[in-house]
Amino acid sequence: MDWQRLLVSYFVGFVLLNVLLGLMAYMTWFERRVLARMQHRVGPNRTGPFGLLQPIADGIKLLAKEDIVPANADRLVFLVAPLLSFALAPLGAAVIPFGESLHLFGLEIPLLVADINVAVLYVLALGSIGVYGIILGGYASGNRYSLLGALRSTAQVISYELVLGLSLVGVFILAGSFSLQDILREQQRVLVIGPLTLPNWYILSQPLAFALFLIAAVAETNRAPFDLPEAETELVAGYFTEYSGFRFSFYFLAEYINMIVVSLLAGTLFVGGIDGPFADGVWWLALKALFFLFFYVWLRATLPRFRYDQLMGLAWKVLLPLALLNIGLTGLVRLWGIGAL
Amino acid sequence: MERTVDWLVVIPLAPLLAAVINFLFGKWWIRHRAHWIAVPAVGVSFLTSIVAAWTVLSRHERLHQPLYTWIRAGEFHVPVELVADQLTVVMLLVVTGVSFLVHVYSIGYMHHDPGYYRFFAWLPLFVFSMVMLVLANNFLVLFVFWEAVGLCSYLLIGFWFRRRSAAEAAKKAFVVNRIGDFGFALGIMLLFTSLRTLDYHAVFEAIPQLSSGTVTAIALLLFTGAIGKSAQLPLFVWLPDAMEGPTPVSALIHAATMVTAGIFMVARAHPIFLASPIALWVVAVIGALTAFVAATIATTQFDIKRVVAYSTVSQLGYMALALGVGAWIPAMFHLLTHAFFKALLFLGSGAVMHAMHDELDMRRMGGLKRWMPLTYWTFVIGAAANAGIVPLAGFWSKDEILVGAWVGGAPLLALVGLVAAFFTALYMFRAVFLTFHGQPRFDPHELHPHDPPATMAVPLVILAIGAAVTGFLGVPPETGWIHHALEPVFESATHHKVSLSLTLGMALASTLVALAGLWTAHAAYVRGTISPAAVAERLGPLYRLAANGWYFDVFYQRSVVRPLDAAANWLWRTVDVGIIDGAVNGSARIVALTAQMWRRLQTGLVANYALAIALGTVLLVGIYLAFGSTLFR
Amino acid sequence: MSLQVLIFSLLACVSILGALGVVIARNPVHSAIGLVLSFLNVAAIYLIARAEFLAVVQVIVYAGAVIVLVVFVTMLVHPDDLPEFHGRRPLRIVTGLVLGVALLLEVAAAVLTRSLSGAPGPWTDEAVAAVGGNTQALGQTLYSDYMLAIQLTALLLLAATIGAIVLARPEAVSERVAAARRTLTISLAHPRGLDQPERPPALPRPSDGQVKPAGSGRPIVLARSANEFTEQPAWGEWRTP
Amino acid sequence: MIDFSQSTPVILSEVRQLTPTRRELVLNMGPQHPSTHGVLRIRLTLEGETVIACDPVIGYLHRGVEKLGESHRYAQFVPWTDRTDYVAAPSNNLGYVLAVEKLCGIQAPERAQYWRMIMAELTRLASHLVWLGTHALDIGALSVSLYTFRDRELILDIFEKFCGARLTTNMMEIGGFSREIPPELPEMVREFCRYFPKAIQQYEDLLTENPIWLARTKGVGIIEPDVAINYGLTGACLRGSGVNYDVRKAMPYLLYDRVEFDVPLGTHGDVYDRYLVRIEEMRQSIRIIEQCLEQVPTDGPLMAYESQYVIPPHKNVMTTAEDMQRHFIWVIKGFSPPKGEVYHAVEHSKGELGYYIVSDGSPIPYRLRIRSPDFVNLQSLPYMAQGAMLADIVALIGTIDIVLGSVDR
Amino acid sequence: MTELSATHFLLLSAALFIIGMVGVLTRRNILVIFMCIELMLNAVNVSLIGFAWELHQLTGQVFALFVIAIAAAEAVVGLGIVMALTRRADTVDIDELRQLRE
Repeated sequence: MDWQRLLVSYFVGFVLLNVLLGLMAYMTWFERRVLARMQHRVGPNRTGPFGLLQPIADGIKLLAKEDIVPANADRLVFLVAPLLSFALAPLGAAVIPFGESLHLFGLEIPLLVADINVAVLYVLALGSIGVYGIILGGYASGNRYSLLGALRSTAQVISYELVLGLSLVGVFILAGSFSLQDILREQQRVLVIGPLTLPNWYILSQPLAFALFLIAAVAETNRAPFDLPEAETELVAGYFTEYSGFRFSFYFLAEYINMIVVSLLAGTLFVGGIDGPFADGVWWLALKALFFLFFYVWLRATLPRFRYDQLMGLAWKVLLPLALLNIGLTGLVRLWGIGAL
Repeated sequence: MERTVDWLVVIPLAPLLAAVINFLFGKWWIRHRAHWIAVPAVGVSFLTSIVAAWTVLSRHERLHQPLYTWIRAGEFHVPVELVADQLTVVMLLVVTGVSFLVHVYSIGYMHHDPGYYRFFAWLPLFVFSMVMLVLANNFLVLFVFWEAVGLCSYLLIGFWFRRRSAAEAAKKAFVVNRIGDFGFALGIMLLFTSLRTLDYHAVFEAIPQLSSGTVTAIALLLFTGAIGKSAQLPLFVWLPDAMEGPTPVSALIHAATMVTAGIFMVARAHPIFLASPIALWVVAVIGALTAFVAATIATTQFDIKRVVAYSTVSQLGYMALALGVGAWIPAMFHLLTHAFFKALLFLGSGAVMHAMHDELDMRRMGGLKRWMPLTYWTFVIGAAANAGIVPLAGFWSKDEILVGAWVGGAPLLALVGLVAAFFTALYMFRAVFLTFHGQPRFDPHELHPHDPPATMAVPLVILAIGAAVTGFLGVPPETGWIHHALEPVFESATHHKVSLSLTLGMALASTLVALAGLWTAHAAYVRGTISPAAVAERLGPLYRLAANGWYFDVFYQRSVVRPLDAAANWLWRTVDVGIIDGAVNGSARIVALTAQMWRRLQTGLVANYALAIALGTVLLVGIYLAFGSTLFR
Repeated sequence: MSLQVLIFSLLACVSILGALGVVIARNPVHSAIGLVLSFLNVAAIYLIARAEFLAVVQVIVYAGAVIVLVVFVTMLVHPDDLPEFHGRRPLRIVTGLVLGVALLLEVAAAVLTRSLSGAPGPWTDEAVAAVGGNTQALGQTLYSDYMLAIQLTALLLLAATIGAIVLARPEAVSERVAAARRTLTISLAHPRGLDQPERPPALPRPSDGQVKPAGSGRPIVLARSANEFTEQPAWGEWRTP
Repeated sequence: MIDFSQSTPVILSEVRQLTPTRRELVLNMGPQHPSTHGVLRIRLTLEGETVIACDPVIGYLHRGVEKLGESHRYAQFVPWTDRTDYVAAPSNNLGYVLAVEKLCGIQAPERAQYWRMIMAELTRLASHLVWLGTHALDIGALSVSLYTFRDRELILDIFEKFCGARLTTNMMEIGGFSREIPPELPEMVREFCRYFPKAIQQYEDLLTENPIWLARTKGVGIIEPDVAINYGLTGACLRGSGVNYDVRKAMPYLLYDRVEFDVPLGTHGDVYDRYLVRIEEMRQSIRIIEQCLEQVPTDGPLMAYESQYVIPPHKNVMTTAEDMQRHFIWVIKGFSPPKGEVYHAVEHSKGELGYYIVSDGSPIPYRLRIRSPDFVNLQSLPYMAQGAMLADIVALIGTIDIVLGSVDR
Repeated sequence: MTELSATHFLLLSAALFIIGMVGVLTRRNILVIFMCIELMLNAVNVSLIGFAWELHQLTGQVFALFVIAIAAAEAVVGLGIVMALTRRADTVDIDELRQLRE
């Protein structure tokens, strides 16, 4: 029997992957359009209605571009590094529950690739492995400046990964488990305080954790105010300068997939994922994820970039202490039985 | 009978305090005002001695004051007690009296000396030690202060320690004294081993129990201490060199007090000596010989202080002679009188030296009578007293000794004494004529000799009076004041009946001898009828013998000092360096060699150490598997 | 050969290959990649042994942090000549290998002939599932029997971080910058504050009319004519940084 | 020491081998770097993140403008002036023209002077807008540049309406304006003056209170007033450090003494202060333009035709022989101003732009020197860069607001 | 060899440990030695997990957790030392770092 279950989960995984890739492509389009609107301009509208075919056009362009491998580069590592970060990005979505299990032609298909009991830790682990994509990419391209760029961005990712992990501990304490399924079930319980009946979303009981998670997530994916490495205007070279053509796009696409996965995760962890006022369903999750994605773009349009030392200072001197404080508080709250929250 | 008092301690305590204060606070605060502390202290001590003397002599009782128990080991008990009987009191008077005068004299004499405070620290310390020696009631305490006195003499002789000769002289004095003390210590130890106690009274009562051999040994050993301390024949070499110290020191220590300690010790321990006639005989002979030898040397000396020093040795010889022949009281009487005129002679020569800007050689003096009348007259009185001219103190005491010798069974020694007396008169008046009479053999314009100031002159006068008067203490020779005073101490001694004719005869003989000495001196040095040089020429070897101090110094140098030196050198070079150092360095070198070998193993490469660890683990696991586990069994 | 053993031996072979890669690779970065590969497979093996928490922790801590640090240091220490020579120590290599093989044989022998000596513990699969999974079970045991050990490890980690910071701290850059400030650069203009007169004395507050609060507490002074603020610039002590 | 190993021999600060283990990282920023406002190349010596030495390398855009000035007739040089600082062309023209008029002793008619003032202030706005846009873009705020360039278009339309060209205006002529002012121009400018304060408020809302913007600009690149004076800085860089020197106030030219405006001064001399000063300058320029519009006589001569150095009026050239002959000589040989030398400074948007002309009586100037404010302000970059972070360099380049055309000339 | 038992884990652990040891003994680059040490520590973890698996006890896993924590601390300090060392001696070769010998 487990063969069959294995096959089903494999199938669901395959579907999820494709959906993700599609979403990723249209995420680029979404960002450019929204950004343009914010900057008083129109954005891509030539390729197909409202520029919808733009991502495909970009894809083809990148494919056509010549893929140069610098002379003194470490060939093998140079080729593998972008693949590594591109491959790891979508894996995070495997643990996100997209809804109750479907009953299609006699098979019970759980809309969840794998419900492992250490789900969120698994996502964190992927995040920490993802760092190799950056550091090996920087090292392999041979020139010293991209190496230093790689070191700087790895340092940034590692510090914010720490903040990300610690900010989620608050949620784990309340939910009592790492598995997203349990966390979701916890959030679906209705919370009654006096006259108000509020959904037991963790954004309400863990506002600080939510804020920390969001900031850390933005920093982790090298977006908006934290996109120092990509700041081509400043540094002579980020870690991906020597990359060109489709290999170059792996890094960018990986970034977008990461953004989607993180938004989904934020949706599930803090705002009750598929749980919505009327009928629970994946569309609620999609809506929330969309809001987070919009938030990403919104940040990119307005905020100037952090300087490197301010960026690191923020992580270690501000966010980390706050995360620890949050853990302490939630622990105390949980300990003294106001578990009703 | 005995009376316990509590004020007796003042006598030693006052000078001790003075010494301590001057020593501790002298350098920075007291400095040139040291005498304001020392002189009154010795004064107090002198007055207390007078009181003590008065109580002892008038009530014929022994004063006794226990201080504290020094050693209590099993039945061996050494209490520190002060005991004053007639003998002690006489000594106290002499010591404190002369000390007081010398202190006053020193104020003037040591006036510009940078070590002024130090001088007035050591001098009271000496007085304290001497007084304690005299008041001691136990041989051990006696020995301790015997050493203390030796120390003080060393410090005072070497007062100007920066001068090499003074330092050498101090060292010589101390070493020679130590040789004497060595015998003395053996004597006390023998005494202790045989009698188990060192208390005077107990010892004197227990003497008859001892065998005569032991007693003689003890007596002789004790006497060696006296020889060392009182500069008797073999060990007198240090006294002439002790002149390097300041003159008041010589006056006090090397004339009146310390050198007499030996004589006092023998007198105090007379029951021991009485118990061994041999010892007495030895004492007498040595005393006579010393007197004769010292007298002859004195006549050949040109340094005024050395002349007086040898005269002291000679007079001490007389005292020893007296003790030897059993004339205990005359010996003490001579000690008393000698203290006065010898101190006077020393202080006089000090005054002369002061005036002549430290010039001591009599050949460069002469005719000082004109400039220094007071010094001259006092010096003459001293010289006359020493020579034994009739009315003065010297005649009475020396005469009694000669009578005692004659009667005591040693007529030969008496004759030797007479000959020595002739020489004494000769060198005394030679000194007088050379320094004070004749033409000045120096440039009067350059040097302006003058009488010393009051602080130095007054003591001279007092001592002069003393030298003149003290004789009459024992005037009716056998029955004088001194004899009655000291009678109770020596009542155990046998008394020889002395016929009047013997006394008169001896008196006449000694006077004649003294006048002969005077006349020859006058002939040689004033009238010039006898030329000393010619006499020296004719006597030749004899003269040179006397001039070189009977070659004792040379003998000691060659027989004792040089061999010791050589032995020390040999020991140092071969034994210490060769054997001991050799062993130590040798072992170090061996260790270095082996270390060099092991060092090569320590390559410093971390990897090698890792390999070693790995090898270790492999072996351990192998051994465990082979033996520990069930694998192969 | 049950499925588990098959997967286990597959993963084991890959991790051993990874480990060999670490030793053999000429370039330390390649050996780091080998090490990551080996650790990931070991993590997978932990999953087989149903120690999920350990597996994830292994990935996060070991693969994700420690080796990243090692690669970090390799880059910082010697970015230029990374490929490393294999050393001229044949003797050392031979002895190393010999000792290795010897120890391997000994241990293998011991392992193969071992006899079980421990008493089976309480945490069977059902018990673990009942509690809610490996993490929950581990949590319970950790915070009951091993409470002291946890606190000690916490202390140790704290000490380690402080130690590392102190050790790796480069020389204070500030002095170096101050020193550099004193050196002359291309700009032939001001010799970098060498003979710069110290700041002029404080300026009396200009009349409020002229001060216009511009941004975030920072005022702008509006000079009406050319002869205002001539001796003293508008650089007053009352300025707030 | 000169480092010949580089392709172009560059005078270097001595590159030091710090310690055997730590070699300094030398970074080449530019010349084609996106944020260096043209072709400035900076050789940065880095110690980790901190800048140890910063050596700007210029000359990539050097066209020898001054040399050209010495081989062109006076009137022919005007088009060159607006190619030096191509972002604020009219001000350049104005500077040159005023210098020549001063040399020749001509005085443009009042109406022309007013219009010159309006055009100068409009160029100041245009230049500041370019500055704000690129400055914000460098520090990361993408949207601000879009807004600033949108508003700059309005000014360029005015220029186009006035002289036909948007960027290289070449509008000023010696003696005034030869062409008539288009009638709808004043209304366009007035309409712009009504709209622009709202736009400035938009920029302020985006940046002034933005915490990240404050973090990136406050306390960065501080120049003390005496250092600024010693470096010879002018314009917003100088006023940012609180030194009150504005050519329009100090040596009023044209009719600036008739208009009422303030000179903003900074109090801390850092990037943020210069930003505030320039924003305030924009507001003051609007005030000036509005006053000029009120005071400008609606009709009156635009050109000082009476002077013999000025080109004769177009309509007379065809009709009167004398004018036609003078026009012919003026065009072919050019007018020859009196012998002597002159220096005239203008408050350009970047600082004090000065023209120094030496004439030997011939129609071609003997020597023409342009004192360009950018070149001088650039010298302060190494001073500010000391100890700054790498990311700050970009902010520093933005704050001194240089255009390589006028730096290299 | 059919059922998965602790022996498999122990064999794997031994293999990894030996490879690590050989690496430490033969390699000359400090960082590679460092990685080999991490490898050895990991091998120990594998054996711990093996026993935890076989004896159905969690103590093995708990110890493995502590080993990981301590290995992390050790790595941090070790790398700190390597950084400080190479800053002074400018070499990564273990054989050249022999100052302690003198």
